[in-house]
Amino acid sequence: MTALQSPPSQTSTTRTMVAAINDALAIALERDPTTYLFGEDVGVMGGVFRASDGLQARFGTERVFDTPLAEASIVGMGIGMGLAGLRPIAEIQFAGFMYPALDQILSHLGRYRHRTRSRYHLPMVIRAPYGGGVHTPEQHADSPEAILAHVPGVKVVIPSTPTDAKGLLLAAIEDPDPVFFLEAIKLYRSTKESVPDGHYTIPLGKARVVTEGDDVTVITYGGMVEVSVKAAEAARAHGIGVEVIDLRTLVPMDLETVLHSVAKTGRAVVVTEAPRTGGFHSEISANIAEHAIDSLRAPILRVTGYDAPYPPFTAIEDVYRPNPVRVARAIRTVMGY
Amino acid sequence: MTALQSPPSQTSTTRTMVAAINDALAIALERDPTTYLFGEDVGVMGGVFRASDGLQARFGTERVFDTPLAEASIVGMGIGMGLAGLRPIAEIQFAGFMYPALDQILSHLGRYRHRTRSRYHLPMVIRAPYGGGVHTPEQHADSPEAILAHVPGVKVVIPSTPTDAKGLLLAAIEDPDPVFFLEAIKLYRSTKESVPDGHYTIPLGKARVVTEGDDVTVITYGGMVEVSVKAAEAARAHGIGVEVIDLRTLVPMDLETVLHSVAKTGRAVVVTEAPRTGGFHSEISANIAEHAIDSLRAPILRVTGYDAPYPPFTAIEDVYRPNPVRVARAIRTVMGY
Amino acid sequence: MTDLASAPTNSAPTTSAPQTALPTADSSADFPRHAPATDIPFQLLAPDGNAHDPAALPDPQTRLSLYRHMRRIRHFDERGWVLYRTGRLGVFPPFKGMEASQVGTAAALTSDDWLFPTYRDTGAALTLGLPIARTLAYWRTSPHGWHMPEHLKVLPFYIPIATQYPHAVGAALAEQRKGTNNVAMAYIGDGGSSEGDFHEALNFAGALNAPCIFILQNNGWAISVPTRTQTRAVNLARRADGYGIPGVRVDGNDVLATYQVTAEAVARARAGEGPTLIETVTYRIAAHTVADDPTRYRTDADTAGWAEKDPITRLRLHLLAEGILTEESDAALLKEIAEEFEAALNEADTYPEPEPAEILDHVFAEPTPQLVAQRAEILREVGE
Amino acid sequence: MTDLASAPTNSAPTTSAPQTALPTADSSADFPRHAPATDIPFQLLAPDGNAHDPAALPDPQTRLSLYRHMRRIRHFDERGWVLYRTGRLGVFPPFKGMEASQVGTAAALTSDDWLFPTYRDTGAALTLGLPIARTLAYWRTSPHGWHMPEHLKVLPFYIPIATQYPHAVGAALAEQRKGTNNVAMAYIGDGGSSEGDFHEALNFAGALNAPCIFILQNNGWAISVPTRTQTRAVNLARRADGYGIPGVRVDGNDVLATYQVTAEAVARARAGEGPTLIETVTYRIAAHTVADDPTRYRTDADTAGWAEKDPITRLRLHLLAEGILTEESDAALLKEIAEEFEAALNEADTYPEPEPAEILDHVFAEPTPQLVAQRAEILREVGE
Ligand SMILES: Cc1ncc(C[n+]2csc(CCOP(=O)(O)OP(=O)(O)O)c2C)c(N)n1
Ligand SMILES: Cc1ncc(C[n+]2csc(CCOP(=O)(O)OP(=O)(O)O)c2C)c(N)n1
Ligand SMILES: [Mg+2]
Ligand SMILES: [Mg+2]
Repeated sequence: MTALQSPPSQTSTTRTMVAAINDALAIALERDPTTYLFGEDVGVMGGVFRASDGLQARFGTERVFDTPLAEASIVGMGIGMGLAGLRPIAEIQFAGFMYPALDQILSHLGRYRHRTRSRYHLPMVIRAPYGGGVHTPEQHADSPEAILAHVPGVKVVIPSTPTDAKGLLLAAIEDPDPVFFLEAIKLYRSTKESVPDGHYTIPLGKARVVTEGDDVTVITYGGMVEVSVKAAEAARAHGIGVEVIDLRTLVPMDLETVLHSVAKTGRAVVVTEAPRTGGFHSEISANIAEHAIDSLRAPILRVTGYDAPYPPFTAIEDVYRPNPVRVARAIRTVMGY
Repeated sequence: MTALQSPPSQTSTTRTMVAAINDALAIALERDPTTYLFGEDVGVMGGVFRASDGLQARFGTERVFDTPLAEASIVGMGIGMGLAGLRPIAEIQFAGFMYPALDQILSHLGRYRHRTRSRYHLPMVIRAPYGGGVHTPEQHADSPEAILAHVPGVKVVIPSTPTDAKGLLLAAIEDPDPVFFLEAIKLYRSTKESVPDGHYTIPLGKARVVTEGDDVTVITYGGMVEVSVKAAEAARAHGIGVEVIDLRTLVPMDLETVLHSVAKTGRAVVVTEAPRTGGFHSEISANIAEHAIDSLRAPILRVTGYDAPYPPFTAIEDVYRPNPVRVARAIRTVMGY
Repeated sequence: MTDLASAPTNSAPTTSAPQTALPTADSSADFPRHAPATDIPFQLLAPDGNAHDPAALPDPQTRLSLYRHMRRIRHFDERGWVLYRTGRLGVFPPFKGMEASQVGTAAALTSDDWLFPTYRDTGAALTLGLPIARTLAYWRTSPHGWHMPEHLKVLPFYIPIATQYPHAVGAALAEQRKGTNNVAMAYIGDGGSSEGDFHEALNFAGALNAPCIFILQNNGWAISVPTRTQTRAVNLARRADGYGIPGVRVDGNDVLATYQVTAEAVARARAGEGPTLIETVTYRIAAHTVADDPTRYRTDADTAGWAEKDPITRLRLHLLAEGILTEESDAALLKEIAEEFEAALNEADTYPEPEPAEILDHVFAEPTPQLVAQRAEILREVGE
Repeated sequence: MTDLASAPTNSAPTTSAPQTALPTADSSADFPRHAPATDIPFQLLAPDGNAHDPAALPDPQTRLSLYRHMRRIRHFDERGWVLYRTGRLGVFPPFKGMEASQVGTAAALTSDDWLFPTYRDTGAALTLGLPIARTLAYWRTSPHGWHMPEHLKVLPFYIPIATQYPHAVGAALAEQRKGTNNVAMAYIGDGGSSEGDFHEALNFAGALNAPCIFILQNNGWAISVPTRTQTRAVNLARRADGYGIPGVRVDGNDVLATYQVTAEAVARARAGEGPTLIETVTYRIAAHTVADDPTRYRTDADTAGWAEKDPITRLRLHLLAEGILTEESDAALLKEIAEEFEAALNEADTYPEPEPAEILDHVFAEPTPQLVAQRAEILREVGE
């Protein structure tokens, strides 16, 4: 596990992921007066998931504010604030509602440093809850990270634990370039852990080895980490050693850690909940196929959502989202190859 | 090469790709009165590339019309027309200006059949010029096909010859589901060939083997086909047999043809002009790594654009876009592996 | 709703009779100009049930029918809460207090017209004839709720805000090009009207003269965000003026008023005169959805005034005073409505649960090889 | 342009003095209401150079300065064509006939203000002080043209239409939150005003009271599409009314008028009164870009009337009549402008060609491992 970057304070507090995110936002707003937080319902109400609970009361309506309902302009306005030297943190209420902002993202967010030859740069963070597993309405469970990762000039971070969420979010906010920060809705309150108090960062671009093992490497991130770890535990019961790698950062990707593990295990399974065709799992897979072909003793399997919209039908949505059984089967398949 | 689907008329005419597209549009408008063509500058002016030249004069301002300047609504209005039983063909002036429409594309275009359980379906085609190589201004040379291919429920077609362009476009227009039809700007007028007159279709989902060879498979599409063929010719001069596969259709992908070739050659190189991270090349590569690992004798190499915006700097843009030399080097690398 | 669609409409003074052409630098304008919407919403009935001009009201049968619809959807709304609390509904966005806004507008359509409702507009869809059982199925997140009946052109409630606005323009344009006189109606909220799609759709509809009616239900809130934070404008109907189309501001708690201005707009659209924007000024008395806690962002004082403006009470007082309704006939109506609902609920309970592989149904007309393989994966998994 | 920014401004009768509050159902409005823009564009000078009210004009020095700017950018425009034809410019969108629209608006800013120009607005950027050499470099597609000088807040010309509108709101809001009184100005065309971003930005600016000036240059065409196909509205400044902000329609060929209404809008913004939309009614006399052939979509008759309204001729007649300019001083001015341009062209010619690996520069502050590897690929390739 990567060391935390500033020495965390001696104390720590048990926190859910959403509480850890709230803490990170408060620390950022406290430390840097150029930090601004905005989006739909983030102010008075503190966000639909309460990620910004209490922050408007604490930092005032100038620093933490509600915007009109228009995602393109939430991102676009943030870009303008970033140009003018502020550090905007925008919330998009659900990742599936980032689509109206994709024009701003593709046309501008990643291009400003390039098109102004570094005269301007955008120290902006865009947070959004993503992913399924909690019976949300239509389009509230989308996982569009592959699209964002294909945009040159932006970073993409997806944490899987409260401690990581806090440290990575602070690192994202302090990064000089635009960062997407996707938060698995399923993880917001499902687990708690002891999270260091005060300021610390976890560097972007460094993966985390969650479980060690010699037989199979499972590469994943966000909401699929706990699913993969459960599958790894099940495999261990059958004597299979699974190394689960939590990428944490999709862009830049920590290919070194991935290749190091695959060199050891010779088998790779990639797990995401996005639709199969064109998902980020394919990018991981393609990198392994390009850089580690000699180590491979089995096909690189992908355990993913399917090539259909995430189903708005509660009774069957769990069929769509990868679960430990599916991951375990893939692990068995590559072992038996 | 896949057989054409309706027996082409005996006659044929030498056509550029843009002329072949114009011919396909005219045939579709002629054959099916529910077909409508619209977009920015497609009517009076006949399109900035003249793809719809003469069509408004021939079919009238009701069937072929100019819209206000707003891509989201060009697609969104087309969706509504499709719901109501028409066959809309929308032009987006450049693929880089499809971004404002991505919300309509991701939120709706591919979901209507699914969310209405086939009560409605969308027989819609969205055409757009894409790709670089002709010194266009900022954002006029983008290749966003990976994003479109990641949208469940839509097909993605990219032709590489005038004959294919015509037959695939007619197939796309007659398809009951939404199809993106991306046209490499570089190819619009660069080559001519004898194109059958009258109506014919080329089925979606079938790749074309452009050159046969036993040593290396190069998988590509659109504007990169001619680049890859040039590299294949150079390789042949050195005694290397290169099988160039033109995918033609990204979704659905003709994996069978790809795997068949890789089973023979044991070496694969994928070529696209989109940015590296998350490009559709990675999807091709991941499929090979999943389904043909045992055949592989070398890494799967990707020859692509870079992880930066397509440069608006004419003097150096050719560095960005893959050329025969780069593809040939990749071919040599996998041969020498 | 054919009974209502043909009801006579009186000209509402606030709306959009073309003015004498305004002086303009651009004499190429092909369309008549309209006066901008007034700030005071058009009203036929005062909150106490008194008509400003009795002669201007629709016939008694129409008034009673509108009342019946409001009662019927209010009942759905009330039962919705209960069903949610007892786990028999997945989620539900209530529309209490907005019945006049939804009934008066939807009632001006026929089943040949298109309806593009948001999640808030269960009442509008019911008014146009969406069967209650299927509507319940939708809010139970059953696939049965997404397949709309063939005899209607009602689309499943839209969740991504404002996105269906351009679709309505396209459907309306298609009707125009096909030579029918059907129209399309699309709903949106005060919040939704901040999205770019709203603007683009109104402009497209104006430019293309599409027979489209845009209903902007200004209910004061977008989840926790009040309209005054949403926009500096106090009159959202004025936006129509920026597209050269008529805009009307109407009392959204007066069903006779909403019905009349909508019927006029529909008549104009059918006559080839193009689109209209109607702002219904109303209020979201209840929570955003059954899962929302409005005390986090507003106080009772915010809602207080609006309870008195209840649209059902208003029309009820009027109908009783006019003798169109009696306490007895009202009670009978409520009983009938409740019975209809329970029968529909029973029907909805009989809908079978979906099969796992249904998540891959209806992606393409012909499943791709990829989908065929993925279906096999699913069947293998659920077989385990 | 500090000389002009402090020039006295006379109140333009057509604009936006708050009316007596209109009657409104929503008494919560915090901001004053404004009268909608009139259809007749505000004008100070008639096309023959005569002032409607001589007392309302800015001082002679300001008038002369505006004339000088128009002359200077016209020279750039004319040289642009020649340079393109001789292969010394990559592409160039001419703005002939629109000089009053660009100069009068940009001249109301100082170098502390933000400018977000479209590809059409070379003239506006030059007016605010963008060096000619760098501007030429931009249109030569040299990276030197994209790095804007540190003493200005002018952004590189935007190609994707309307997308920079929300950025201007953000920059303006940042200035407000930082407590400066700097403003942001963003340009757009009649075509661009159909995009959703236009609507969203105006609404955000109104709601957040951002000091932002939106210049909508209605030049009659969006490539081949005339404004009457673009929208049914004949008065685009009216759109402001839908956001509760002032909208002004001004004669875009009268530089004294564009300057005055813009200076007023800037003054309001600096005073904390928020945004303004200004529609400059003008015409694109030339082709869409140097590569466009307008005969494919319009006839000479379309353009004929506008040649007579040339903004430079109009002010020139006025200045000559007033004795502020003489034929001699005009000739001297032209000579000076031409010399300045040729010197700048020589400077631009000295800019070195970019290195191949520059395509990967400036993606992130620190190149990622992927970019480091890709740079090595490029260097290997060009080394071959
Ligand atoms: C594009 C998009 N952004 C955000 C949301 C989340 N969301 C759901 S309802 C809502 C508020 C909508 O307010 P309004 O348009 O006034 O409609 P109302 O709920 O009042 O009927 C928001 C922000 C969404 N569904 N779609
Ligand atoms: C988002 C987007 N869509 C399309 C284009 C292609 N395009 C370039 S200029 C233009 C017309 C713009 O017209 P208008 O806004 O009136 O500006 P003008 O050229 O008249 O200054 C179009 C369609 C673009 N650059 N960006
Ligand atoms: Mg609302
Ligand atoms: Mg224009």
